[in-house]
Amino acid sequence: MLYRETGQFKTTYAADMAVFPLRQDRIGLAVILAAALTLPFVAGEYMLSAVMIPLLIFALATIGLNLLVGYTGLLSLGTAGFMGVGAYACYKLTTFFPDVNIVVWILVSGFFSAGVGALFGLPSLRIKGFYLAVATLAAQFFLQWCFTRIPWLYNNNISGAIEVPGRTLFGEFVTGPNASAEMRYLVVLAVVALLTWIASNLVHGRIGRSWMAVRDMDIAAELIGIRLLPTKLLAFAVSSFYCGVAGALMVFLWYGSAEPEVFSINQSFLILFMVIIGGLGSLIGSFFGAALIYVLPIALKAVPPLFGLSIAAATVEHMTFMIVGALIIGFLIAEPHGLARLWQTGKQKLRTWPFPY
Amino acid sequence: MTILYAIFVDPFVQMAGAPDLLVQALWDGLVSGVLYALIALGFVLIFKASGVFNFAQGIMVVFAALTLVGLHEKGVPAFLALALTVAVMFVLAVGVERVVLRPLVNQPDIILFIATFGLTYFLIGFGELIFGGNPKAMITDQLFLPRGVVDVPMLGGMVSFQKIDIAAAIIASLMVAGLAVFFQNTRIGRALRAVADSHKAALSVGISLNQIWVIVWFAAGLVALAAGIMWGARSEVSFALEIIALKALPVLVLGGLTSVPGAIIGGLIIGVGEKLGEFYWGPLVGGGIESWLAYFIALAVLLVRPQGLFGEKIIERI
Amino acid sequence: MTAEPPPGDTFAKLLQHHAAVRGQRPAFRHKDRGIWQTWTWAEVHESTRAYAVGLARLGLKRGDRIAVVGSNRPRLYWTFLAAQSLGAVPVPVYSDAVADELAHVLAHAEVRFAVAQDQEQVDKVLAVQARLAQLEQVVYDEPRGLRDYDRGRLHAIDDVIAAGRRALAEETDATAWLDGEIASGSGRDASIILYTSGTTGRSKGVVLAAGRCIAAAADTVVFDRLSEKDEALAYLPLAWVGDHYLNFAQALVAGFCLACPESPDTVEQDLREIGPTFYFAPPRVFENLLTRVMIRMEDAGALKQRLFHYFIGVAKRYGEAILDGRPVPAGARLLYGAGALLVYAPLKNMLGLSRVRTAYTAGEAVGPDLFSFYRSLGLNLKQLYGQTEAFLYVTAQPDGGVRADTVGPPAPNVAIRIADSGEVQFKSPGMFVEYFKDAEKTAEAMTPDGFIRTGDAGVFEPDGQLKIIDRAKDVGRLAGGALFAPKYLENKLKFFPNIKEAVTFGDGRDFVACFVNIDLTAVGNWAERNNIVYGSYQELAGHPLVYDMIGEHIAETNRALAREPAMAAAQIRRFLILHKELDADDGELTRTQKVRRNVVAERYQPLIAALFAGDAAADIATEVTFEDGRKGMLSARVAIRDAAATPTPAPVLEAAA
Amino acid sequence: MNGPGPNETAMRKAEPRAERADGAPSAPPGRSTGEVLLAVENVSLRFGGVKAISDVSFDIRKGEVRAIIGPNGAGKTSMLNVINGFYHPQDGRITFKGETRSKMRPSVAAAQGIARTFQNVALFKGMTTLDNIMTGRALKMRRGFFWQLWRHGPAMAEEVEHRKFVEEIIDFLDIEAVRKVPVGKLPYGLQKRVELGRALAMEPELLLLDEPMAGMNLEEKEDMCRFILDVNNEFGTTVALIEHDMGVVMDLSDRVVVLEYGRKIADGTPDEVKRDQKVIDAYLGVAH
Repeated sequence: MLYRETGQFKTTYAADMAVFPLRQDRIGLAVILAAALTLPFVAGEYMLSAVMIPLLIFALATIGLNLLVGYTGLLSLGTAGFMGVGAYACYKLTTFFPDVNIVVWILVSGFFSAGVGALFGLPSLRIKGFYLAVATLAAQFFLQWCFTRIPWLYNNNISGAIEVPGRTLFGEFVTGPNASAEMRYLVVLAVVALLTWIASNLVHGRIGRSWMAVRDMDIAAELIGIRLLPTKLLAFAVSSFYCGVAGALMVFLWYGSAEPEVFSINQSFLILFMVIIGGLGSLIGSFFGAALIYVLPIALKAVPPLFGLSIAAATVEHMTFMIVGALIIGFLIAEPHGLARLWQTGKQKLRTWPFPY
Repeated sequence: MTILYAIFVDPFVQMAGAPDLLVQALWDGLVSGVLYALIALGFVLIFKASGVFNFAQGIMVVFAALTLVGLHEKGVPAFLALALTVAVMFVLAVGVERVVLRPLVNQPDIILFIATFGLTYFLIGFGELIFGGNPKAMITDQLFLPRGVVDVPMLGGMVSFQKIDIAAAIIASLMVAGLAVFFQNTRIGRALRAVADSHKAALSVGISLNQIWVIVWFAAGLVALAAGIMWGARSEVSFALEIIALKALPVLVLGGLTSVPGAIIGGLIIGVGEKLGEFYWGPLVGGGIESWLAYFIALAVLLVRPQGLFGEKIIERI
Repeated sequence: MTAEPPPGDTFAKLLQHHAAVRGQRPAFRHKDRGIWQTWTWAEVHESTRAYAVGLARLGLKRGDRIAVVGSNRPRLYWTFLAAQSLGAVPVPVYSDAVADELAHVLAHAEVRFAVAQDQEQVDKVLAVQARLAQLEQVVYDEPRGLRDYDRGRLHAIDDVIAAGRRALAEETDATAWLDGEIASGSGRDASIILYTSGTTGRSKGVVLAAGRCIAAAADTVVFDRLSEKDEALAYLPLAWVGDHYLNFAQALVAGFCLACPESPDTVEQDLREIGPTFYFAPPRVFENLLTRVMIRMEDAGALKQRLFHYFIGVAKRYGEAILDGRPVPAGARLLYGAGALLVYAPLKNMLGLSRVRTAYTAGEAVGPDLFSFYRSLGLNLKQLYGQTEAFLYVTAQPDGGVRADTVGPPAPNVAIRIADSGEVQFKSPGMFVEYFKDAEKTAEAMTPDGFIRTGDAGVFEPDGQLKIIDRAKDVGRLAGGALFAPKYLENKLKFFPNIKEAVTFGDGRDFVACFVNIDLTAVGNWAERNNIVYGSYQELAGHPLVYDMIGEHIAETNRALAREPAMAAAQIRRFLILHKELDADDGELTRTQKVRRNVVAERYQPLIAALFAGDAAADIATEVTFEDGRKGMLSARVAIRDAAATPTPAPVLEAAA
Repeated sequence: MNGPGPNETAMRKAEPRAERADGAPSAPPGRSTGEVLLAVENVSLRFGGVKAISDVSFDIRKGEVRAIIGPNGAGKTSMLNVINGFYHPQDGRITFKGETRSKMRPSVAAAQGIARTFQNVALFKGMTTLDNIMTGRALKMRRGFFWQLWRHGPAMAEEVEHRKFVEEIIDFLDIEAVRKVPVGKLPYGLQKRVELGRALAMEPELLLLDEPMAGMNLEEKEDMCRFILDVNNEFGTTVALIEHDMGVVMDLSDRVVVLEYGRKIADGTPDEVKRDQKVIDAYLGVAH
């Protein structure tokens, strides 16, 4: 209904291979970006720091994992571990060189987790599928163990947690206690937008195709000249880079402080749910998955007070677990390909409106 | 040089020095190995029969134990509670088959794998809701499980064997033997293996897929209950158990996803390896390596044999 | 668009003008290799000059005829321009023409050169080579499969252009020589010969002069406010006057961009992509489009269907009024606005017609409800009446003055009169020079005082719009003296989606009877919904329930005819449904699907006799050519039915005119 | 050799290599320049106890269409896998373009110019036809990782350049209509064509075709034969062809090697092989 595709023809291959060939999609994207930018002036403190910032951060981590699971077909349960590496790397970097801009360190910390990710990606050449899940589980538990056992990582802080120092960007406090929610939100938004754009570029180009080739049939991929190990390692590295940056953002711009417990195995499961529910192999699906899995429990908690019935916090917590569990099963039955496929089908219906097909 | 010495030589010196401590560590390793094997067996059962990597097996252990203890707390006599728990596990098996498996029958494995995650979350929430979240003591004496310790002087020192551990080892071995016979010789066992190879083929020869899956999930439920009881007896019944259930993964992978003997031997290797590693090498790096050592052992083996110790060799046919 | 005279009296000069004035604007597009390859006016100008010199090097001289065979391709249009630059005369031929037809045209026009699109067309030309004494060179566009052919008299257009480019670059006088050739071209030169697929007998070569073509095109460019920003999709045959006027001539005058589709069967998709602002289609295309829209909507969900039909109803009531700018109640305008957002705009978008500012249809009468359906959606669809001999435009409906049953007032600078025989005669700026090598037929077609006989019978309505009744020579008289206009009756029958074609007989008879061809898609769909089983077209055509339905359609037509005093007596009394579709390959239709009456009358003589003898059924055996050219006999027993006629009141006294 | 099957005569009529429309002299069947492109020397391959290939030697000359035929299970596909470097033979050597090797990794074989299609289509189901063929260009695309991040500058220029090449292949194989359709949705015949397109995108010197016409109707077979012939004539690509349809083999190939139970039982021109008694026994089955 909203689409007017007539007259949108392509005269160059670059236009034909564009990520958003239709003008209406470009307009939609612009509207979303504009809304995201004006949000801080409109939304309240709670909305920003408890909903939007975490949602964007989880979306970034989901994109990272999606690059690995959705695009390259390599199952990983070590996402939280790699996020932890990013967080601690950023913490150490900013303690050694406090005057360097914090956003730089957040991005640089991604390279550290990329290195670690690639290291734990090495076994992916010989082992596949569930077996590979074990290799990444090894990474998860080993990293989690390091975060508690190596005091150097958290500057020998007796509580074992890292306290985020105050850092400024353009004169405004961005991290630490007196950083305003708006500033933190804008920084997170900028980083996530940039990295999503880069992920989109990667996925639509030569590298994305070789990843998908390895996912769909690695034998055929190898026979047409794609070297499996470099492709898989690159996938692990890029995916871990995204998780690392997400980890750094989580600690510096959301929690403000963090104990090792934050980067537990449950976090890895949570992000894996987001990828699956959002839709394997779809960037926009990652945003949907993160939104659904993260925002839903918050919404559920807000529901009972609306109806005036006061339920004990614990019960609500248990109910949330049950509902999330039931939802995951229900969702997989309804649409195994995730929210992205629902979005795609809806868009297709709009494009062929009023006709059915 | 001293580091190399500390890693490669010193632990063995200690082992020789205090053989009884070694035996004690070995015994503890064996017992936890047996319990890992029991949990892994639940995974293998379901994977062999339905090709589903049932991640919820871990939580089923906790859920079964919790149900047993919860019922007992609510005044139900021990053995009746046991029978009721078995019934609950059966209902769970039927529910899972009807709600989760049937609609997702020909979806790719990863979708079913994630569905079991959903089941895990559901069971956590449901279990906590009904029986409360705080840890509970296992009702060992009501079930006439032996208590106390047997101390055996050996090799110049004293090695203590928990009676409960002995009972656990015996029960586990009985279960394992029973399952092995069940798989190899009974009609249903063969049907299970047929279903595992190919759903379509099994259907074509008239094996009722739904029936098989209920049986398999029920059997896995029983194994989970047994594991829950044994594990609960050693520590206490709480949701922390779920993380320990994760340890079954390396056991499975080590032993090969589809072989029952593989699960047992894998369990023992991991159990012993972990205990020895923690006991002798742990202090070198600040202890607590038990949490990740199991995975590294499994990883090491996998790099040598990508299909695990007992799995069939994967031949790529194009 | 200023009305000053066009900057040149030949198309070659116009090209020079555009290259100078709007060199960087797109001139030609062609969907090829996945994207729309685009050439600007400057590029076209440069390539065409090189192409002209290349052709000259191969021996093309002023006055020579050069045949162009193929579907719409930029390079074939450039062949027109290159030939015209040298004063040679392009002769386009239908690409789906059978070898025999092709041979006749090429031989008659004594072409020395032939430009073919691809291997298929080259093979056709080579197959008839023996009968073309003057043919010297053959040039082709797409090289696919031609690698092993004999290189002697066969060249690729790219090679010709390259040779021309080398000559222009190296030889100093080549440029001057070419400019001289172009400059020496004048309005009086023959710019093109279009062979009309006349409904009777062999096709004739209509010679059109450059100056006249450009003058006519300039008038209509102003009439429809066409500018360089417009886009048109050239999908109709190159050899048809419609394509040459609307796409080639008007593009060269207005400077707008001409897009060529990827292949004849991707036209629908290419139409959607380009989204042309100027569009022409014969009524049959609009008919098929409407039928397919309705069939597709039947598969939509119940809610969507109800919404669709509700808003189509709203459009029926207010659509045309809004389009013509007539006053409409505010509430209705709001409702139409909602309809536009929900149904009309998306529908036009799906059909590729969203950006169309002016749409024309011509060639046959348009059904009133078909015509108003498209106008009610906001599509500015108008009618025009024209002929090859007039270089298309004779009449054209202006924006706002549009009616379904007329073809509009005379086009700009066109004089029209009705001869006493009822025949429409005209004199127009674009009228043709002569029939090539056929002075006798040229004299026949012209009146002593220089008017052209159209051969169509028509009458002027009070509002000055011409109404075409029928072919002049087909207009007859019933035995009782009443007027019998077969085409007029047939068009009324064909407005029903189920009737694809109809042929009426009545001249010199007591009453009117007719043949009917059912539309396989529409009737097949109707049969499916009413679960009527049929194995073949013939079986469906003979089905009694189909006869009832067609009978009902004829009864309804008779009721409409009864209301028109001149036509009341010509109601259709008896009819039969033909067992096979009339087909151009069997010679029963022309290339543009018009009925060849004498061929049908002579081949189905037994059936006509049975119609008027009152029989209940008749046997017929006809020769049929199958798709791969083999001939076969098809015999059938065809049922004949009476149709319900509406008794006409006593002839009402004519009010004093 | 069973008699000429119905499709054999149809094949001969549909694609006569000899005559052209206007009688121009056609290229002699198989312009093999005699220079050996690939030599297989005494190759043996065993899976555990199973001897898939035992001591087979033959060569493929540059520019020729070499057929490998034999009853099912004769080791034909295994031989291709060895040439491709997918299986490593226990003994024997393979010389490709003068370079001898016994253990080769598939990606290296691809880099040297060996392309391959599979018996039961191995396309990337998650991608469209265009992406599948573009992936075939993986070897030729050089733009580094950091340019890919930015995509718009040189990386896009490289994509466009390779897209043009792929469009030529799409036009050559007449699959323009399904350019943006996910390959999973295509009918079998079209999938085979897309796979051939992907192999051609690698601009191979040696093209290994594993039963390219399995499961195709007559018309699709004729098209595929025309494509293979055009590839051989126009691009000069050497073709190694595994095919069961004797009509196709006789029509397309210059020389034929016959395998049975992993052993070579005949090697020569189609006519020689057709009369060879051992080959007839292999196909008609004689008690060994």
